[in-house]
Amino acid sequence: MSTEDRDVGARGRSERHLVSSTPAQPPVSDLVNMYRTMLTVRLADERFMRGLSRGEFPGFYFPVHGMEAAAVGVIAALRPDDYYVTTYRGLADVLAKGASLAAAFGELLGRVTGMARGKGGVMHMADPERGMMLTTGIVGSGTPIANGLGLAAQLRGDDRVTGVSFGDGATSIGALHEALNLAALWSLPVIFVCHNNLWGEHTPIDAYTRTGRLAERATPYGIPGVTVDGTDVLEVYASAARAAERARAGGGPTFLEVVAPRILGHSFGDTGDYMDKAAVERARANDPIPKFGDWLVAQGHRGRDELDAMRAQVIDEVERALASAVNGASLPVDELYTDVFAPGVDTPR
Amino acid sequence: MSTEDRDVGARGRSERHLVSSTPAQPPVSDLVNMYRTMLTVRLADERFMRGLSRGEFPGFYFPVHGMEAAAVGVIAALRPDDYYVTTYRGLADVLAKGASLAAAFGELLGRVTGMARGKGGVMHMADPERGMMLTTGIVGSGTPIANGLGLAAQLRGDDRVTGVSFGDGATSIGALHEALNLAALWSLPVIFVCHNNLWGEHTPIDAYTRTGRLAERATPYGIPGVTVDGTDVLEVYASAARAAERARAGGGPTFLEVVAPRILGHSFGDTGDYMDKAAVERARANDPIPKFGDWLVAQGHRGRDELDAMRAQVIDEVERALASAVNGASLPVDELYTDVFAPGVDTPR
Amino acid sequence: MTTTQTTQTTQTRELTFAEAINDAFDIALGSDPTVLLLGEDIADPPGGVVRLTHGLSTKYGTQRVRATPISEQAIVGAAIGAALGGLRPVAEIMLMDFIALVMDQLVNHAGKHRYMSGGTSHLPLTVHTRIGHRRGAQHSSSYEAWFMHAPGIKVCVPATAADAKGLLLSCIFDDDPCLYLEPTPMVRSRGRTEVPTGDYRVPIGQAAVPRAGSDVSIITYGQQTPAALDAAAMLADEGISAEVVDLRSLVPLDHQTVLTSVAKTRRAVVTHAATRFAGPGAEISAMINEELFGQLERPVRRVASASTPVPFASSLAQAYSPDASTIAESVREVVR
Amino acid sequence: MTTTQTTQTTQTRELTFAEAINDAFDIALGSDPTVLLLGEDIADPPGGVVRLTHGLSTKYGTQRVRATPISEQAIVGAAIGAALGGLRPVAEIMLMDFIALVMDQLVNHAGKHRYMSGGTSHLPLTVHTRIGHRRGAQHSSSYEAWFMHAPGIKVCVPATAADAKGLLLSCIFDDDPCLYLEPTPMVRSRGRTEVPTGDYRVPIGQAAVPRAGSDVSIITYGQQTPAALDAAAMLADEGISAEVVDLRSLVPLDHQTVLTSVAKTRRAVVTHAATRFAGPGAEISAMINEELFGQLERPVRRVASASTPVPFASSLAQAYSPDASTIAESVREVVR
Ligand SMILES: Cc1ncc(C[n+]2csc(CCOP(=O)(O)OP(=O)(O)O)c2C)c(N)n1
Ligand SMILES: Cc1ncc(C[n+]2csc(CCOP(=O)(O)OP(=O)(O)O)c2C)c(N)n1
Ligand SMILES: [Mg+2]
Ligand SMILES: [Mg+2]
Repeated sequence: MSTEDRDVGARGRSERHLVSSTPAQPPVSDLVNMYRTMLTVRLADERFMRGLSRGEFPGFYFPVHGMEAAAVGVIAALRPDDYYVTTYRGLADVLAKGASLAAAFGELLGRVTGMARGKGGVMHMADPERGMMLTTGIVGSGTPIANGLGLAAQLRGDDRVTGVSFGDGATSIGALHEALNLAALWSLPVIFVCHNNLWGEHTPIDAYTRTGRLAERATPYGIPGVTVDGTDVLEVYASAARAAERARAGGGPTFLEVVAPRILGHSFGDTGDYMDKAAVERARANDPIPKFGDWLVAQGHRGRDELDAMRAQVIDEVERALASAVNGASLPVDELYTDVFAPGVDTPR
Repeated sequence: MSTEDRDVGARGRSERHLVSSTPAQPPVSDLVNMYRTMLTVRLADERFMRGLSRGEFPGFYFPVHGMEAAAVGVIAALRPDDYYVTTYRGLADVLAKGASLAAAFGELLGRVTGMARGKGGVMHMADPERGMMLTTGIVGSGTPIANGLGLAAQLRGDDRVTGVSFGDGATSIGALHEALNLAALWSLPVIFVCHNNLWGEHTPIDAYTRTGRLAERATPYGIPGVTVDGTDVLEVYASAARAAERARAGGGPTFLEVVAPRILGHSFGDTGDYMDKAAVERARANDPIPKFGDWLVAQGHRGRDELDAMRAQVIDEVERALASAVNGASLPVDELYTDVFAPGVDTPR
Repeated sequence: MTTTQTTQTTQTRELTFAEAINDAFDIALGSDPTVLLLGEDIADPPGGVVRLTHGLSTKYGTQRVRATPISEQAIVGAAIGAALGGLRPVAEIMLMDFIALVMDQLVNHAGKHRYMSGGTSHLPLTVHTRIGHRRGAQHSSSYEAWFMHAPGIKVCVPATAADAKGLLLSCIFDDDPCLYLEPTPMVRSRGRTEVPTGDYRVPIGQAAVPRAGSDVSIITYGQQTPAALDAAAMLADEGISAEVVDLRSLVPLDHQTVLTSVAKTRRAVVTHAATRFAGPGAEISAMINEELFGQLERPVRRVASASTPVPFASSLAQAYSPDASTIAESVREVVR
Repeated sequence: MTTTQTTQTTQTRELTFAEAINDAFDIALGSDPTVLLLGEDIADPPGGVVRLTHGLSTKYGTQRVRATPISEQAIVGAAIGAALGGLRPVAEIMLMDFIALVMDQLVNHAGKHRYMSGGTSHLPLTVHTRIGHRRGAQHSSSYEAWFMHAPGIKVCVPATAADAKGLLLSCIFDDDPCLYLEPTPMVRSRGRTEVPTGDYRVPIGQAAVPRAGSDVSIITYGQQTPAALDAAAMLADEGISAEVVDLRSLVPLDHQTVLTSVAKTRRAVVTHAATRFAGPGAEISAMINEELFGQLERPVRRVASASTPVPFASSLAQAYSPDASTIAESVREVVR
């Protein structure tokens, strides 16, 4: 986990990140919490897909395997009262923002125990009490909305920051560009977090753009464009902390490209057999979780046995949360017609 | 009309255009034709607005005063069979592309003699026989369409180029960015012509973006972004000729920012009283038409008396074309229901 | 069923339709610091291309009355986010044709958010735009029917200055996304009528009956309301008593007022400036037929704009939309 | 009124709905060099996310079967431009919810262009997309009613494999912009039925009558067609003879077939998977009432999805859309 410049290895081009060599580093307890969150995300992700493959429950799902550091590193650098907007591939963001495993599983399964009581589902996990304000299933559409959250904070004069994550493929969507221009113009406290996993569904990045480094897209708008290794949680944390500091101080938005190559298919059931095997193997070998775990051990922050114990605990938590969701009640049918409008306003029949 | 680098003076920043110093220069007869077209545009624009103010006819209109060189310089560098897509502020483009004055006035007035038989009107002048394929009234929406024309030519294997003009304000629209990325990816033979008049309706450019030079927006997509002085028709011509050559040779798109400060209001009836008076006066003093006329005389290409005679001729042409439009018939009312679908397909009643 | 309904005051002053809208914005901005206006060219000058927000950025500052780039998606997205962040944003989109650019933000995001969040969050935002301009195919359209078929969005279309104010204030202070549509002929009209002063609200979802009658019900809204009233006046001279129902809101739709009127008159003509095919009139006609089957003397008639793009040529533009005499002619056929 | 109509051939082979679509693309690409396919992930692999274009980029090359960036506006814009440039492009938008992103290109540009150009140019393009997925509020919607109210665009929704092929080929070779909608349950279905080989066309604007009956007409299209047929079969056991009209096209709408059927049965139930309020059924119901007033035994009923966002929870998703028994129940009420 050095913090010098390095080749992030994406797309075989030499893309060097722009992070300075003086990162913020959180206290040890926070580091351990970050590790624990990454582990929780990983185990929840794996367990949910295992349930799907075994037929424990029906459903669909967008894996976050491999992007644990990318998601957790950013959100760990934010405050609990900061706002966040994410996508269908949002489990890591949602858990990092503090949502409970049970509420997340509940929503994935469409149960009353879900954070949206099962009405939103896989692509719409939101937990406004924890600042997880909105999850969109439409590629790129969260970015203009993040600006509005940033604007609300700016007008109120509080120093809340808004983060919004989106995939690399979302950089081809017009709404993002409108959002970047507006965020720059109004110096909004927004961090545009591009989770670059080098794929948009079945299409590799080189097949959909000639842009070398996606963060370059931000520059002409007057927004700093930073690219970091998304498998290195400390590097991600450091760059997000700088972006947040800048935003809080009124310095405006940052575009943070977090490169973490995709390891699995686009969604559960997609084997990813069209992906280059060697590249996938390289990404797998560069797993952010053991990398961070080894570092914690090497630094003497935790012992190997402590991490093993933590793993056992998290497995247990995941298991119990999933069980609560599987056994959770379904919404009564008359709720079909509620929540279209405010209570008391009739839904047209 | 030198071709060295110069300060285009836009927005008080030092913006230096990127044109090399070896421009193509057309034969004298073409130069004179360009001058004649610019003059025709100017006189048609003025005459139409005079008709509106005098109450000769009702209507609305978007002046092109001051952008004659910007429009004519680009289109003169294209072939007659090249495609073009323009906007509501399209009279200069449309006439430069070869449409008749009578058909243009006819459309502005909604007469059967109009190029769309009066059904499209001011914002939708199209003359597909002359390659003027589509005019949009929606800011920015022509750019993705231009890509399709470029794609058609590319797939057919002919070497037609497509030009698409849009205002500086259109650079804030998402569709443009989607179009730029796709054009670059597919190396489409498209020239994105940004008519930068420094205003989007009542909003000056500095109030809607922090981008210093709009052509910079193209760079991250892998598209050369060129900025030229839009009051210097030879400079515009030279850069457009290079862009066209590049596109024809399979080199892909160019973003050509043509800076020609707005002199009048946004539309007929807008006095532009909110614009900086000194800036308007500077722009007025830098009128592209006398500038080019003086150059033609200085070079000995035409005498002053010849230009004066041309002016008298053009005034006469404009007058006769406008009269033909004013006296043109209106479409019979049953045409309300035709042209919704192909002939023979009923319009729902 | 009410013609007007006042929450706090009965004092009035004479305002144009546009001034009434401006007054509503002024009152909202003045009374609630969370109200925020954003849109292209809405700050002074010019204070909106048709001056609906004139003077407001000067009075309340350009932080709260914000001119934006030409970025419709960013505008509506910012309004959604601001609503989510606790404000009451009002976004101006210049014309309803440009609403086509924001269908994703409006329909997929604003309209669905309360539902998708299981009621844990909601979006108190207003988008206002203009319909019925006469500027050809891309600047004149009326697509309110799309939003009747896009769950989660309320739709209001005022026809009088008082309703313009009262509905707009209701939209701004409503806790759901509201689409507020201004008919261009009214926005352009110079005539002044009485408008209650202060924080006057017209409840969303309540139709008005600006003219009572017994022979036939003319159901309408927006720019066709005065046309319907003119038609009713013409018909009165012929001894036909027409009741005019001004819906004012399309979502929620005031079924009760419509059905009460038609149950009484047993004849209905629905008229609007939106195109006919699959327009708002289709729902209203279908609903009347469902609820009053067997009680009608004549089929419900729809009198609407041609199901074509808006033509530019004035000869066609005249024929495109129904006027008072077209409405009257349809009424005669129904009453005859 | 025809159940099927063959232009050149009567040979058939058994295909799934998805295979029939793939076959239509294959034939179009093979027979006309101006046909061009573009959309996200449509090239091999995977040949479309639901494999509708599987194998085609391999066979015809990635010049003519082009995968695109995630840029819906650029995709539809490119299709419009390509059509203007003399090609017959077919753009795939993955799901109809994403059509919200291209309303400007589709409605303002594709739909209005022939009219705005005074008939001097036209746009032979097809946009195809999927409706009725079960993936929550932003991935499952059916907005075909918007396009019934957007002049200049034809709308087709096949319900059988043969119609899927025949309508798609008609759309591709039509000279107007066509929106072709694939109901997800059919796309996913593994069952094979007879599909004519070769360049088989089903005329746009002609309904089919897959089941004749005398007591009631069930008017439907798309994924509700098999539900309506199931309902008709159930009702037959109870002695109720239901005729099923599968509209196949919504624009142009085959008024004649609908009216002939309802004039005979004097009772109509309209059912669709789109939401009820201001949905396609509103137009159809209004039209039937206008044309057959006084000839109906009962009011026209609409049986449609709830006017809510599409819920995720399976308990609600079940209740959201009507099935065969819901339809049958409505028919019983109308016949009783
Ligand atoms: C506007 C839009 N177009 C298409 C889709 C279908 N889709 C869902 S995810 C996806 C790929 C997105 O790629 P990327 O942005 O890189 O995010 P990732 O899935 O890799 O995390 C696509 C095309 C969508 N949801 N929204
Ligand atoms: C999408 C869209 N938004 C708003 C408008 C209204 N409008 C018409 S012209 C214009 C200004 C455009 O500025 P610019 O692109 O610089 O072109 P210019 O008018 O200066 O030539 C605006 C906002 C529109 N036509 N389309
Ligand atoms: Mg990706
Ligand atoms: Mg401009």
